Amino acid sequence: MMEPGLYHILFISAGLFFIGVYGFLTRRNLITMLMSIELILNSVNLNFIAFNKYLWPGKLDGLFFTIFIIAIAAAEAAVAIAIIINLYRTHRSIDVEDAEQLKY
Amino acid sequence: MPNVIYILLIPILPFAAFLLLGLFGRKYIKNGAGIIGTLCMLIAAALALYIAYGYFFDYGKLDGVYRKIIPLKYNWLEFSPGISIDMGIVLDPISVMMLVVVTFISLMVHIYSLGYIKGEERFPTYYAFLGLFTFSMLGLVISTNIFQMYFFWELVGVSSFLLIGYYYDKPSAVAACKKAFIVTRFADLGFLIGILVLSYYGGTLDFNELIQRLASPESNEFKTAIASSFLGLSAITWGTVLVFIGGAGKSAMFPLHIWLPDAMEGPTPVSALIHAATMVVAGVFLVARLFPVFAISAPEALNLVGYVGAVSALFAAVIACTQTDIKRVLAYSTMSQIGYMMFALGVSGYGGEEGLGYTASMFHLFTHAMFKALLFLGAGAVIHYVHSNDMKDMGGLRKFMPVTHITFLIACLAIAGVPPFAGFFSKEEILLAAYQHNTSIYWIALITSGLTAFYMFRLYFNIFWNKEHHAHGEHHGEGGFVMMMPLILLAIGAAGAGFIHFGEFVSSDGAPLASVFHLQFSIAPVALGFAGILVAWILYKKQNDKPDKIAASVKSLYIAAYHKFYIDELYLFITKKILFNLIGRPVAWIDRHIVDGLMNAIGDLTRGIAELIKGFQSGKVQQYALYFLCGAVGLLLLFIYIWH
Amino acid sequence: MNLTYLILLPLFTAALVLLARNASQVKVISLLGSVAQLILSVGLYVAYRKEMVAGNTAQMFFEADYKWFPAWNIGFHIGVDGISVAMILLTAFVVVAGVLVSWNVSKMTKEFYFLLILLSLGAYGFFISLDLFVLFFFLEIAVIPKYLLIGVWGSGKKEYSANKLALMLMGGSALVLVGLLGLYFSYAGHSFDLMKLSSIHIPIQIQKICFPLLFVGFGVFTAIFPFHTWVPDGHSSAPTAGSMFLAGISMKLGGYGCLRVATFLMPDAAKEYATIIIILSSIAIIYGAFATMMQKDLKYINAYSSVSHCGFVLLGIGMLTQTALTGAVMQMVSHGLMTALFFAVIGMIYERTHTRMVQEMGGLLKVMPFIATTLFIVGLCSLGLPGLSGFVAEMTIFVGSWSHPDNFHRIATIIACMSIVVTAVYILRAIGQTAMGPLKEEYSTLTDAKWNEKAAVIVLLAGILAIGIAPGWLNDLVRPATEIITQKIGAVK
Amino acid sequence: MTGSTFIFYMLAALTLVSGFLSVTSRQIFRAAIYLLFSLLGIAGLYFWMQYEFIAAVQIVVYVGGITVLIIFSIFLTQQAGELLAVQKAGRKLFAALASFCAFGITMLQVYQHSFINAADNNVMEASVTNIGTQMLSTTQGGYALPFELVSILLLAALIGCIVIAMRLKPVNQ
Amino acid sequence: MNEFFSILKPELLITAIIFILLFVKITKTMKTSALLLLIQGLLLLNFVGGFFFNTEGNLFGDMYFSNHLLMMQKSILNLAVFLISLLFANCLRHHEHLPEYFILMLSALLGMFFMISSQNMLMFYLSLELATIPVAAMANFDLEKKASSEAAMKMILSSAFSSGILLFGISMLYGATGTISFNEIPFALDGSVLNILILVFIFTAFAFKLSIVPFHLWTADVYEGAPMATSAFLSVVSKGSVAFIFITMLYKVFQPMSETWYNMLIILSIATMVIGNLFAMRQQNIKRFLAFSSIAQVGFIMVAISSGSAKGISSVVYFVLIYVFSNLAAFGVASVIATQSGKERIDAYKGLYKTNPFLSWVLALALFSLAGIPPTAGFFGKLFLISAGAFKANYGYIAFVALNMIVSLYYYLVIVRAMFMDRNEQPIEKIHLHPANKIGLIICAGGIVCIGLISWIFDHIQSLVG
Repeated sequence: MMEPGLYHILFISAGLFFIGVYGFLTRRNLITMLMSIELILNSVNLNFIAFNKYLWPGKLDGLFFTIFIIAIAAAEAAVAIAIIINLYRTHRSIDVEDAEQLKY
Repeated sequence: MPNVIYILLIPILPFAAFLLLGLFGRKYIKNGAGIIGTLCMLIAAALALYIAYGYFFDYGKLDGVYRKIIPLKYNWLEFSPGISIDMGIVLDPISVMMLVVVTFISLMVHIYSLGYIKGEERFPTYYAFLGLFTFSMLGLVISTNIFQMYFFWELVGVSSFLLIGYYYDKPSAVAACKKAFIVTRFADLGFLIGILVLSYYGGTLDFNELIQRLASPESNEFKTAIASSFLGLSAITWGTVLVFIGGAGKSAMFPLHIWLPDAMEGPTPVSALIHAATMVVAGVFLVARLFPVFAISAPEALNLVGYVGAVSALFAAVIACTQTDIKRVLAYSTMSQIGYMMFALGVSGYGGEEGLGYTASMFHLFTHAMFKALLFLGAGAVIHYVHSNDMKDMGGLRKFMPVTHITFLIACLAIAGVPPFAGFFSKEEILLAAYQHNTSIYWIALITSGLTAFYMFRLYFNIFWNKEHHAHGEHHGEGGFVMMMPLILLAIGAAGAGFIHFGEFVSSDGAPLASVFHLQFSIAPVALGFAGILVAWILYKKQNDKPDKIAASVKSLYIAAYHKFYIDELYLFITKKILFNLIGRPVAWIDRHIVDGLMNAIGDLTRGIAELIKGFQSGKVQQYALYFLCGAVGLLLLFIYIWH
Repeated sequence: MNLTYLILLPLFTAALVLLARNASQVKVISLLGSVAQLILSVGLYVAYRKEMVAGNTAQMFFEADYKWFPAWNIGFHIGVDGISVAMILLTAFVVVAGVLVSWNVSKMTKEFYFLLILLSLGAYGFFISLDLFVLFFFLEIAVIPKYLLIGVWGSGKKEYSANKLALMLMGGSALVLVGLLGLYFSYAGHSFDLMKLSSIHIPIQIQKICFPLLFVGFGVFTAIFPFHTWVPDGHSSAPTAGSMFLAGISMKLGGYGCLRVATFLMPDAAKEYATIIIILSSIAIIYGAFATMMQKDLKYINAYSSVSHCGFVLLGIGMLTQTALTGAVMQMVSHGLMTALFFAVIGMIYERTHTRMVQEMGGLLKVMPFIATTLFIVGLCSLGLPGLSGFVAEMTIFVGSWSHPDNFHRIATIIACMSIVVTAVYILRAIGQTAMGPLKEEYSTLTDAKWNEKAAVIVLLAGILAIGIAPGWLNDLVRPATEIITQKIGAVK
Repeated sequence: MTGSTFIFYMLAALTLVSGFLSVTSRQIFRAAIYLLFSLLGIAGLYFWMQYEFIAAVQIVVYVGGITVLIIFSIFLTQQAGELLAVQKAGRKLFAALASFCAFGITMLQVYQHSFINAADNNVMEASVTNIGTQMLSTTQGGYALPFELVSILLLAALIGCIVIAMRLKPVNQ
Repeated sequence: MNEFFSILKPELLITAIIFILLFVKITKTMKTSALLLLIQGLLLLNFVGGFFFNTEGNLFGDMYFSNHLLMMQKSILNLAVFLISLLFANCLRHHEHLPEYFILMLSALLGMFFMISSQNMLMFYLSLELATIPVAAMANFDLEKKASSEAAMKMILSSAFSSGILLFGISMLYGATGTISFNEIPFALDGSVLNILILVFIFTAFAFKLSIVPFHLWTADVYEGAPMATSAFLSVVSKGSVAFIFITMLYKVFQPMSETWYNMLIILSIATMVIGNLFAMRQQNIKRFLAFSSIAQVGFIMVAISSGSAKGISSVVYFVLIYVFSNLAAFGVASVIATQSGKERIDAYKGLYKTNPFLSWVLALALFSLAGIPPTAGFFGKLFLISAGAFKANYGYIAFVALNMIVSLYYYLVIVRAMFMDRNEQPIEKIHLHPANKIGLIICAGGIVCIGLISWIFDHIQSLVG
């Protein structure tokens, strides 16, 4: 095992990213899909921090980006959950496959 | 020189009558229509005679040669410098002669029709059409330009169409007029292409220049035209042959003759005017007009003219022997006589004594106009009387229609070539010309001449002798003075026209040609003529069964001839089966199903694909994301590994 | 003479039509407008004539160049030469007749006339524009009125036909568009200006791409084989005036475009592709004629015959000789008048008999002599009878085509000539079955043409006869223009 | 292997494994808890990289905020203890394949790319002071405008949530 | 400070309106119909205000940038929102959450303004989210309707997924270049393969927002389910703004990679046009139909973008302006009809002309404009798009694009045909238009007719592009 560095973290973040993507593509429950989104966003955050730390420590661009992503994620999650709750009211279900009336 | 206005008035007057009667006839001048038309025609005829007199006896000759006078030429449509349609007037022996013939016969028909068509609803229309026809025919004969001739040629065709279809509610008349138009139109295709060929090599459309260039071996145009050959024949030969096809169509030469018998569906005076005396000789006139080119530059074409004429003459004569519809008999006889004129041209040479055939042809044209018009008008009177065209319904009419009988007899004698009637002289000249140049044509002509006498007298006896006529309930006599007068005038013409020394006025090169008359030469044809009359006498003077027996003895020939040698059926086969079924129908089908089908198929295909791929829009948001991802991956693969 | 009046007048008329209160006002306004336009067009001809006599040798007369989208180097550049004047006259005649013929339209009269005027506006604009963008603009303006005219006021499977027409014409104009862009970028400073483009030598590679695009694109409008199938359907479904405009004006837009844009600007490619054009147009001529022979519906007969007749236009253009080009223009004018009249007559007959099937008619000459006589005349014009316009045009094309000394052109000419026989067959068949023959019982009470119909017929007949009897004026009008085109072609080696 | 390395690998394993479990677990509560662990692992990684501030934010916002929100919403919409519905095997396979492919390509490119290392000169301390000053600065490098923007976004999100989630009338479906 | 206000004026105006609305909502002082009038008035003021006291400049370091072209673009978006407030008056009039609805819409608009003015990736991302998240909420405003919540769900999830990928791309970009500033990135791009990966990932986000195939699948579902005004907002304002920033992104930020994105645009624009057209052809729901038609329109926009020239920019801006009028008119008519009769299927439009000639003409004009038929403005718009695309002399491509116009014409004509030609026993009965609707439709129709013919407008845009 070697000394962990940028590439290790990039591996983790990319792994987490695609785990999130996989989850998003396969989970049928809307809330679990939302969780997958969170994973995706977190992996990106990790990327930013890692780049900031290892490559561009002269400015805090990556860090600020992360902070703002976190804020946006919160807002997005809030709206998404509101929508999901409303969907639950209208559909009596939060299974994504139950909401496919609109198609073709 | 006469005032050009006078010459111009000759065609203009009938045209004016046409406009006047055509536009206002139906409503306003219903009763006066005939008078107006006839008056116009009368003036025109008088002017034509005046011009003819002036031309032949006053100013026409220059240094002993009848020259071409062009008093008027108007550039009507210029295609390119040098090639233009000029509307003009040419006065030369044949055009002047034709002016006289056309106006005279037309006048006769106008007068005759006053009685014949009287009381019909479309009386003004009839006169309007007659006016149109006369105008076109006159325009044709005075053409200075080959395209001008084509112009009037077509107009003549259409007025013939209109007149044949005069009884438009009769299906047979409709069929006949269509047939006439289409067959001649088909021939005109040849004429048109011929014009294109000749004009291209001649570099002009003007008759004079065309003849000057293409009929003189020194000119450049001649050399190029002779040098450029197609299928072994020179361009001039092709051009003249094609032009001749046009002429053959109008003149009902074999095998383009099929329209003529059917054209008898028109009113009989119309047949007399158009399908006997004037329009059908347009083909002859056309060949005569271009005669120097034929004779000097395209002897092969001239030969063709000769043979086609000869074959038509004989062919028509044979058929005429078997027909029972009197107008059809006359129609075939017309065809046969025009065959005479045609082969007379075919056996002629250019200039001097060689040009005898040319003179003879024109002479026959002239005399034929007289006696054939007379025959038709006479037949018209007969038909008017018995209300039938079929000779089976006739017989013994000599007592009831004496004037008709006598005039008809004169005409029959004239056509049979009995001296001293007009036909004799012209026919003699033709036979002489044929004898001098082409013996095989001569023999055909001789046989035809015998047959002519036979069938004409078969007709004559069947109408006026044979069985006794059982009078119909109502009798209205022979027709009034207006119908008799033309008969008598024409009979005078038919009897006396032969004594004109035609060669002095009309010859291939304009120089007078002494009339030759060989007594010993005339014996054979006259004898044959009499023989024909005799046979007809024996067979048809009294009602008997000999004709049937003879018919039975040569049954197959008889039946074939009776059915006009099945040429009509052949045409029908070609048009109905081949043109319609093998070309028209498949083309229409292909258009709707393949060409259009292709266009529709593109539409259907698009819709099909649209339906096929609708599954992508499945409504499943995860699937959307999956496609999203795949799209991104696809772009990555494409641009990182393939495109980069 | 200010050419903008030619556009402003229809625009004004259209606006007035929209403001009109009732149907009769609409009709009167349209009629007055179109007659004024006719007078204006004749005035244009006279003015043009005067200039010509005065020795003006400019290629385009009455030129004007207004600013329009200077960012794209587009200008509202207008001007006329003999060809345009001829086409404008044609349009004016057909429009007046179309307005007259539609007098009985009772369904949405205002809209109907509005669209008619709009359609004519497109044609006028097209013929006077010297900027290709403007030309394209007017070309497309005319499509939708056609679509609506057919779809709303048509008969039969009108929706299908309207769709097909709109789509195929737009397809054609899509090709035109690409071709125009090719030309646009081939000019150094990027220009759509026809005169500027004609002054340079467009690179041969560009020509080779753009010429077929433009020719086929415009060709679709003028029924080039095999893109002619909108013609029968479109014409047969359209209302009378629609068919008249469609065949009389709209199809001419294509021919004009082929000549003015494709051939004039790209003579090298025109020579290169002449063989193909000739083959396609020969096919169209003879194929259209044979297809016509089998039709039973009068409108189909005329529609297919239009395919055949428009084939002559393209043939004339493909031959590239001055006489043939002149003939092509004459054929456009002649066919425009003739076919408009033919459709007008068919419309009148249909209005009375409620059928267009020839075998269901018969003897109409008896009850409606005026209409039937017109049918006769127009049929005769169609088959090229001398004294009527068709003869002049066709003969000019034949003579022009024949002046190519090689066998290929000659065979094409002969094939084209052959069609005059086939034309005779189908025209006589149609006339024989409709106007002639025994009169059917049910038609014995029908009436003849009314004043408006008579007026329409007379207007168009006047045009036909004016060309047929004295073609010199048209010839003199068109020849200087075609001469410039031929010179350009001749300069190509 | 130093302690730091060990910790790193532990955190990495925690993050990835619990992340993976959170997207595969069939019990929604467990999934949420796994998510929590994964997020904590990331927070740990931030600590490990000495970005304490951001680690703290991570814990506060994610662990304390979003995860709780999610758990609330689970309560609101789901009978606890019920197993989650399983996606079709085909979709799973295809999704896995596509994700793995994308992952592969990404990693390949990342590893092939030699990132420029500019780490040698002036390191900016990720201290709260620095962050605070920069966040509210309106000059070059200041983040006042994004800050305001986010505030509006949060306001809008708030309003949106209220309208959507707070329904006055009952629905009869 | 004066300059600060005049540079930031558009955003400040919007913010002000947001707060006014918030105030009104909180105090509950107005009835909805009066409120709507107020909103319309404010938006009109806002639109008009966009033409005065404009100053170019940078603010907040390089966070914000504005010039006259951007102000023009913002004015276009302002106009669109104003028109939305007019055209959807009849369905919004009775909406109980009217102020919230407009707050969300204006927040999104604010996001768009910042987005097109943004000078770095962070601002871009934030404003993109600001322009998206409120719209997702707006999609759910038909609270009772299943379709509405489904649409909102699809929208928020898809956009979250898409922004995840975008962020991943941005993070890589940050890693590779060390900067998030638009001005610095082009110089830092090194042409390595990773750059392509970055480009693709960032590109997908635009593709998602612009509904470029195959990232378009959410579009139709969301348009269909969402309230009509939201769909209109999405299809016009949202698309237009993204198209603007897309140009900046490609022309400026990824300028060194122009060849790659040119090819990418060609492939995707073909796919977009084809798929959009094919799907539009078989639609029966008018909203869904308009969704696919807007997808196809984006294909045309991409043609112009691919040119990479100043003409490309000006023709896109011009086209968006025209598109605002055309598409909003279409949505407006559809909304009037849907509100009044509840019918959204194209079948129901049969015989519309008999009963509602005004609506039919407006819709027909709009459709003709969308199809690009003269004399409507759409003709000029589309022609300029294609002409701009032809700058690269890729004639095969241009021909394909031009032929696609025919397919699109086909389906636009389907509706025209239904309205004018098809018979219908029970057409939609006569609809009484709210005056606001009528004014809106007249403005749209006027715009459709005039914008093309008055060449000054294009020249003005062109002069702004420089």
